[in-house]
Amino acid sequence: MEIMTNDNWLLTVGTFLPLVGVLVMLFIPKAEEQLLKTVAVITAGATLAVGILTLFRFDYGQAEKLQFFVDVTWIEVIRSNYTIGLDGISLPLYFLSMVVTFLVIIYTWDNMPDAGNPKSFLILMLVLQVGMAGTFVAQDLILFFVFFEVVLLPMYFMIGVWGGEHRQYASLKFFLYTMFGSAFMLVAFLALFFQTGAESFSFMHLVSAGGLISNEVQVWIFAGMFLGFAVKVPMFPFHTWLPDAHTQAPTQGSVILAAILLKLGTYGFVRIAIPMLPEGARAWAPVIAILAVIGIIYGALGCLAQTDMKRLIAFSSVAHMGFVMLGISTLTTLGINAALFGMVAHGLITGMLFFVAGSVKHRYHTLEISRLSGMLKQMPRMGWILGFAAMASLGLPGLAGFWGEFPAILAAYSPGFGLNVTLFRTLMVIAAVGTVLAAAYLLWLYQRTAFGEPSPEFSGQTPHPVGAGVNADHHADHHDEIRDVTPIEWIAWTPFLVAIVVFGVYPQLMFGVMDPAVSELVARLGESLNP
Amino acid sequence: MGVNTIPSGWFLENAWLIALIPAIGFAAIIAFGKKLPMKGSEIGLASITASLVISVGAAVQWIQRTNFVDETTEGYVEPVIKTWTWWQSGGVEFGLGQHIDGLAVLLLLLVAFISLLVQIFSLEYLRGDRRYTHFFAALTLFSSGMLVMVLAENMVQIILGWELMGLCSFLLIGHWWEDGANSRAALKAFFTVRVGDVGLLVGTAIVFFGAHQWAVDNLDSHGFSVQAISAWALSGDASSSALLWGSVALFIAAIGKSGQFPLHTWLPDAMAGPTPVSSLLHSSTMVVAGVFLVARLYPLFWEGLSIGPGAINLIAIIGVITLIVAALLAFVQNDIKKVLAYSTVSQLGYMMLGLGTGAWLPAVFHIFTHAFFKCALFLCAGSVSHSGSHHSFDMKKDMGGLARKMPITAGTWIISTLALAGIFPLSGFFSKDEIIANVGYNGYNLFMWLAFLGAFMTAAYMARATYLTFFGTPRGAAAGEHHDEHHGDDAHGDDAHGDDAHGDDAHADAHAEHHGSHGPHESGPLILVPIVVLTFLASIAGFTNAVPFGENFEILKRYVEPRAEVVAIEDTRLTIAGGPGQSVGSLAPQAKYDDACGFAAPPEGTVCLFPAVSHAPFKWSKGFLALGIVGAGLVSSWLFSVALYTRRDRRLVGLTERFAPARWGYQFLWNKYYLDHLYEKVIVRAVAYPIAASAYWFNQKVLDRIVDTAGTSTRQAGEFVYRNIDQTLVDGAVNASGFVASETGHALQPVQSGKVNQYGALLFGAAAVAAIVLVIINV
Amino acid sequence: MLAVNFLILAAVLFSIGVFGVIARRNAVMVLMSVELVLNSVMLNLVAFSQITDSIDGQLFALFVIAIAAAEVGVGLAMVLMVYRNRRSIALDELSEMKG
Amino acid sequence: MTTSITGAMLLAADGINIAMNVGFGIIAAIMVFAALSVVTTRNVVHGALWLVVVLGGVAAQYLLAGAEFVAISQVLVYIGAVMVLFLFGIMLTRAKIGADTDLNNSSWGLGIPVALLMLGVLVWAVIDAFGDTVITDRGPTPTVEISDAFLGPYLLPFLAISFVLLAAAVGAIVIARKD
Repeated sequence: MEIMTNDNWLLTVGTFLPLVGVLVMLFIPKAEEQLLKTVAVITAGATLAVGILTLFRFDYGQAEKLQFFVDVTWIEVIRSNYTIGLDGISLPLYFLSMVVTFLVIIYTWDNMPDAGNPKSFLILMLVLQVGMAGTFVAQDLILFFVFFEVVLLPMYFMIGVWGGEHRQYASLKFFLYTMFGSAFMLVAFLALFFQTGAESFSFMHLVSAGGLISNEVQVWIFAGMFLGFAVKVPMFPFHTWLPDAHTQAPTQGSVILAAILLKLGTYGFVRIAIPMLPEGARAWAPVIAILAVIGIIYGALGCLAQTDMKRLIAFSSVAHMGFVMLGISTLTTLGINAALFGMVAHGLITGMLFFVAGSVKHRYHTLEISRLSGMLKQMPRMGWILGFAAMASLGLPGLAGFWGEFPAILAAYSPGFGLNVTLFRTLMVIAAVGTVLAAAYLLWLYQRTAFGEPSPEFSGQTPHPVGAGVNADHHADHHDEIRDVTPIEWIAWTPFLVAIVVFGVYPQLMFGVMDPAVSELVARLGESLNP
Repeated sequence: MGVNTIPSGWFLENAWLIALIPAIGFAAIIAFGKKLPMKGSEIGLASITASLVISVGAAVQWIQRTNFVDETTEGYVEPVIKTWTWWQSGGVEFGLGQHIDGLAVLLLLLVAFISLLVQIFSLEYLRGDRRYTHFFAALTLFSSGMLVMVLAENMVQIILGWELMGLCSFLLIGHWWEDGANSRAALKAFFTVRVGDVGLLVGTAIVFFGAHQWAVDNLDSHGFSVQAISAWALSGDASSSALLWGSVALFIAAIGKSGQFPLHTWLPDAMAGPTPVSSLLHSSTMVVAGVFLVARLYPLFWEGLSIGPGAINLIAIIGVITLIVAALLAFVQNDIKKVLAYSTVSQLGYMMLGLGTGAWLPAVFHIFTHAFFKCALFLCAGSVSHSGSHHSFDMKKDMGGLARKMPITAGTWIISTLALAGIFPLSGFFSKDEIIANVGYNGYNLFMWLAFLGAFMTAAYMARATYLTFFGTPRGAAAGEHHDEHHGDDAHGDDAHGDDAHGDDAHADAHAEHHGSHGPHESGPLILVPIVVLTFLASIAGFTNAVPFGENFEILKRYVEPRAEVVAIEDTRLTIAGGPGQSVGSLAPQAKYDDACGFAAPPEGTVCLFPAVSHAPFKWSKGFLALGIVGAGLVSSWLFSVALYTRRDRRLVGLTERFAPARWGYQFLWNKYYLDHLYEKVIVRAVAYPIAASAYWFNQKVLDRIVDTAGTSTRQAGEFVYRNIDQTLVDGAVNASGFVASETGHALQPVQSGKVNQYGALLFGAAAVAAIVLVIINV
Repeated sequence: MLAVNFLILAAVLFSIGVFGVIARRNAVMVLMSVELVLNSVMLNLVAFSQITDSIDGQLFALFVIAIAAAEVGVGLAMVLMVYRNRRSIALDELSEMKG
Repeated sequence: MTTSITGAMLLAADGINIAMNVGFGIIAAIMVFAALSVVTTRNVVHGALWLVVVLGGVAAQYLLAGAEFVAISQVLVYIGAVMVLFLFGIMLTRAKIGADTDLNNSSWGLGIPVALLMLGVLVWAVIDAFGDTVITDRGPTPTVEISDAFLGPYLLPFLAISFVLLAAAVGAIVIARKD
């Protein structure tokens, strides 16, 4: 794939800028909370600014090429370079990570988790941002792996320190699961490296050389990568860490987890596993598809069984990522495009849902669905936002969610490269049924929480006029008065809401960027699969 | 002969505005509706009015266009198709556009017009409601959705409008969500329709991949385009399985949306919404979306389900079942809106039956006429509950004798009822009779007789409802007495939301000063005007396609029904993927050709876009037969109602006061009393109670139960899976394998035991496994 | 003599050490098991230095010995401190301190 | 003992040496038994003593492999220093001198499969790689070479190690200090 090296400082700066903020914050005493928050916000804002500049400098005419390309020798001895670049596939996710981090940090301004200590919390979040952005720009396996793991640790601490009452268990589960996956992934990477003649770890080399490996070896290596990425996605049998992690994580953690971290896995499939191991991909595609569809139905069933709002949303992630994986497994441009779109859409929508869940928890000190009701009456705006997000999440045309689901279902009707058509068509129908279940659990949730009269437990407090931020951590006076959406929350949420509508109404915005890159990817697949 | 020589005109070219304007209006209402003097309703009215104006213009220009074609060549009138590339992915184009032909024009006109009237009606009906603005926003968005679907040039657009309507119906049915029953009804409606939508998604996929390649090769079009799909279906080289499954899947969607058996149970519950909603969504527009889908893609269904003469097919069967079942149900309702709801379902059954038996035009015609009188009937019901029965819809408890109190409402109601029953010369007569006639003419004799039976029942239950509401002696609120226990009475039909369910609701105050203490009275002009207008149209609309009066009156046949012509594919093709708003001229009308369409594949280089459907000639004999049956239904039911309901009163008052003075008539009256016996005990007990009641029982206990149990059992399944498999098996496996201390431990001690050691275990285990993998790869 | 003898012996020792690390509860015992593992590694190193006629293996073995000494020193010191703080060196009770 | 074994080696300078194999076998058996006891004994002190046996065996094997210097340092460092440290640790942590019931943690069973898995992989790999390699023993390695190597090419690592040791010593003191 050709490369363009115009203003290639952008990516490095955009990726590592948060570290500057971290450095500054290290020298600020814990007590200076406002100052710390300010620095964090400024850092994230600056990073976002660089990201926006990247958006402008990106040449959409040739989105299939790697742009802002940098290639510097890094670890000579293992032939790993510092290779970074951006193309139509990674641009949306790269930018999304910056936006989400920025908004989450803003949200933290007056929704600090109860464990306190904003200093380390914000520092961790900035480090997390470095890891996420790095993963999306890395064009070298070792570099990718490093960033991939860098993401792991801050999230572990975020859950383990600022999480709910079962945080120990959840964080450890999250950590071990991902480590388990990473081990296999690393082995697979090394195997790939040696099988391609141990020349280079750079994606471009591996993409061109990987196809030449004999089939069964490809299948094995792909199996390793599959484990690594599938845990991260997460796909059906490997998903059990997700509900716990999401439920226990602080709101900020859940949002980032849903919006970006889950995408690392799917991105890995699209960027690494499939293009580098075409035969392996073809061999594994049916398995992925079946697991994906199981995930769709299974996640939906899980949702229906939930009594806890946050846990329900977490399970819905399993279902939605199932659609993404289904799209990927078709190995068609249509499907992979849908998957990429679905990633971003799911990031926005589910992130939004987690925000709402967090704020609800903050006000009611509970997420038991049975105890919540009449939200529309007590906090009309919050209720409408929840409804909006729910509608988007169940795939209403005109909102972002639909364009991830419908094309994926469509693509499953005719998968590429001689995959078993009957199987995929059956799966398509099941997946379509999944959309109904999605409607069921989301609307049911909405009907139970938002409609009806406020439960006597919480009524008696009338919705407070918007304003006066809710300040964190006082469990002491349970049931402080129920406020509607606060200004800070508006600031943090509006971009999400706007984006959901904009991408829903004019999906071309994103498809236009992805399509060339994905077409190129699939074309290369075609060359090596049916020459 | 070229495409561009056909006159098109501004309105036809820009018909897409019809759908766009209300959408913008919706946004505007949401944005700053609350601040406006009329709480945003004016925006809704304005936008809908604009749409109506454009629709009228489009209709006029379409007529000109057709006339022009008829003068020059008795040929195919090309629809005005435009398309914008919305987005593209992997070579697949998702477009937005317009596909304006007679059908589209007719429904655009209909929808815009009825929406306008309903909004006017709502101005008064919902005055002071706490979510007045939201209501109008949703109403406007709904109209937009329906119009989008009617305009739709491709399947994706149809899905878009389809789902928008679903959303709005959810919002509108659940408008008074403080009452749990309403929100449940909203949920049920959305969910049931959504079940059908699976068919829509799957069917779209099937048809797309079936038609895409063909469309690209032959038409430079794509597999979503309605036109391309029609041409492909009739081209003869479409795979029969794709046709079959595609049409079946899409028809499932239609079943869900149009409340066909067995998915019709949501429709009556949907009456929980405010009456304007019922009249707009659940009588005249949204529920016909399914019928419209079938009509729009008629070639697909024609080929896929082989709707030939005499061929029994899915659509016809479903239609006729719906027709009978729903009509039976309507007998046992006490809630006036539910009577109308079931009647709607039954009429939709008529339409489906027509489509299923090749009677395309009569079915569309019935959509047209039915919209008027059914909308009028619903608005009448609304007017009654608004100012007559104090927000109750219970005919037995709170109505009766209202004819004197509300003459206009009663008059319009009766006219509309006659129209629905199909009395000459009101609109219902023509449309329903044409359906029945064509069903017979196309060889479906059994279905024809069932349809006659349906007509009989329609007349009967409407007569009963009329009597209960407007005649007899006033009861309950109709008699002016205030009672509030009617909240509990009827879970669904009861939208007595405002008066004391929520004391804080402004609606209550509005009505308190409105007609707080004094009894029933006639409604205000804002309510009456729409009703009167609709009733007037309901009585004359029939002449738009009055077959009995010959060619000149068959306006719809000439302007709405697509010509079953073989059309040449022009050599100089314009690509469909062209710039914004480029009109697609890939098809050229040509001189008259033999009507083989739908029966034989068109010759090379040409396509068919509509099957040659036959039209039954009108026979007065059949007409009178129909009239007789309807009349019989009306009269018998009327007499029965009088006997039944007044007899009860007589029991209260006692016999002698009324009959003692007239001794010589005693015997006669006595006989009449026998007649009562006869009617009540024999006819009705036989017909109404066992049969209809059992049907209703079936409906409530079986179908409804199935829907509910489906929901609950999924939930239980979910719980089961969650508890046993997710938490125990998968999770348990993980825990047991020592990655995490087993969560279901005994005490804290063993649970937390020795994490360090287990890190060790993990480390070495993973290392060993990794080594194995590496070794295996390298071997 | 056959090189495999050494290597297999080393493997056995290693596995036993692994088992000890996983199974033992007492911190000191775990340290001992670690020593087993280290020794097996050193055995391997020496064996390899014999197989490939070079002394590098032995040198590394010596390095490992040094490291092992350091490790034991620090490790036991930590164990001591832990014991001082909480009268016990049972690892599972240790693991509750995190969080 | 050293001398006798070296003598045996001198006798048979070529090929496989019976005596060596026998000696190896015996020592190996003892070592394995001792190692097993280390990880299974119920008594911490006994465990330490069994460990001494294992370390000694290792040293002996070094001699068989002709690495005398390593063997000696093994004896000095391990048996001399490390074991003493261990015993101190045991005493200072007041471990029961007698039998102790719960030296194993609750999930010790997990260790067996893992260990066996390890063993399998290693043995298989080793046999696969060096199935038939024969060590032609060329007598004891002269200590000169080692010293040269240490002060020559391996000087830097050597210094580094020394610093590590120093740091470790200091660190140990800092950690273990009271107050």
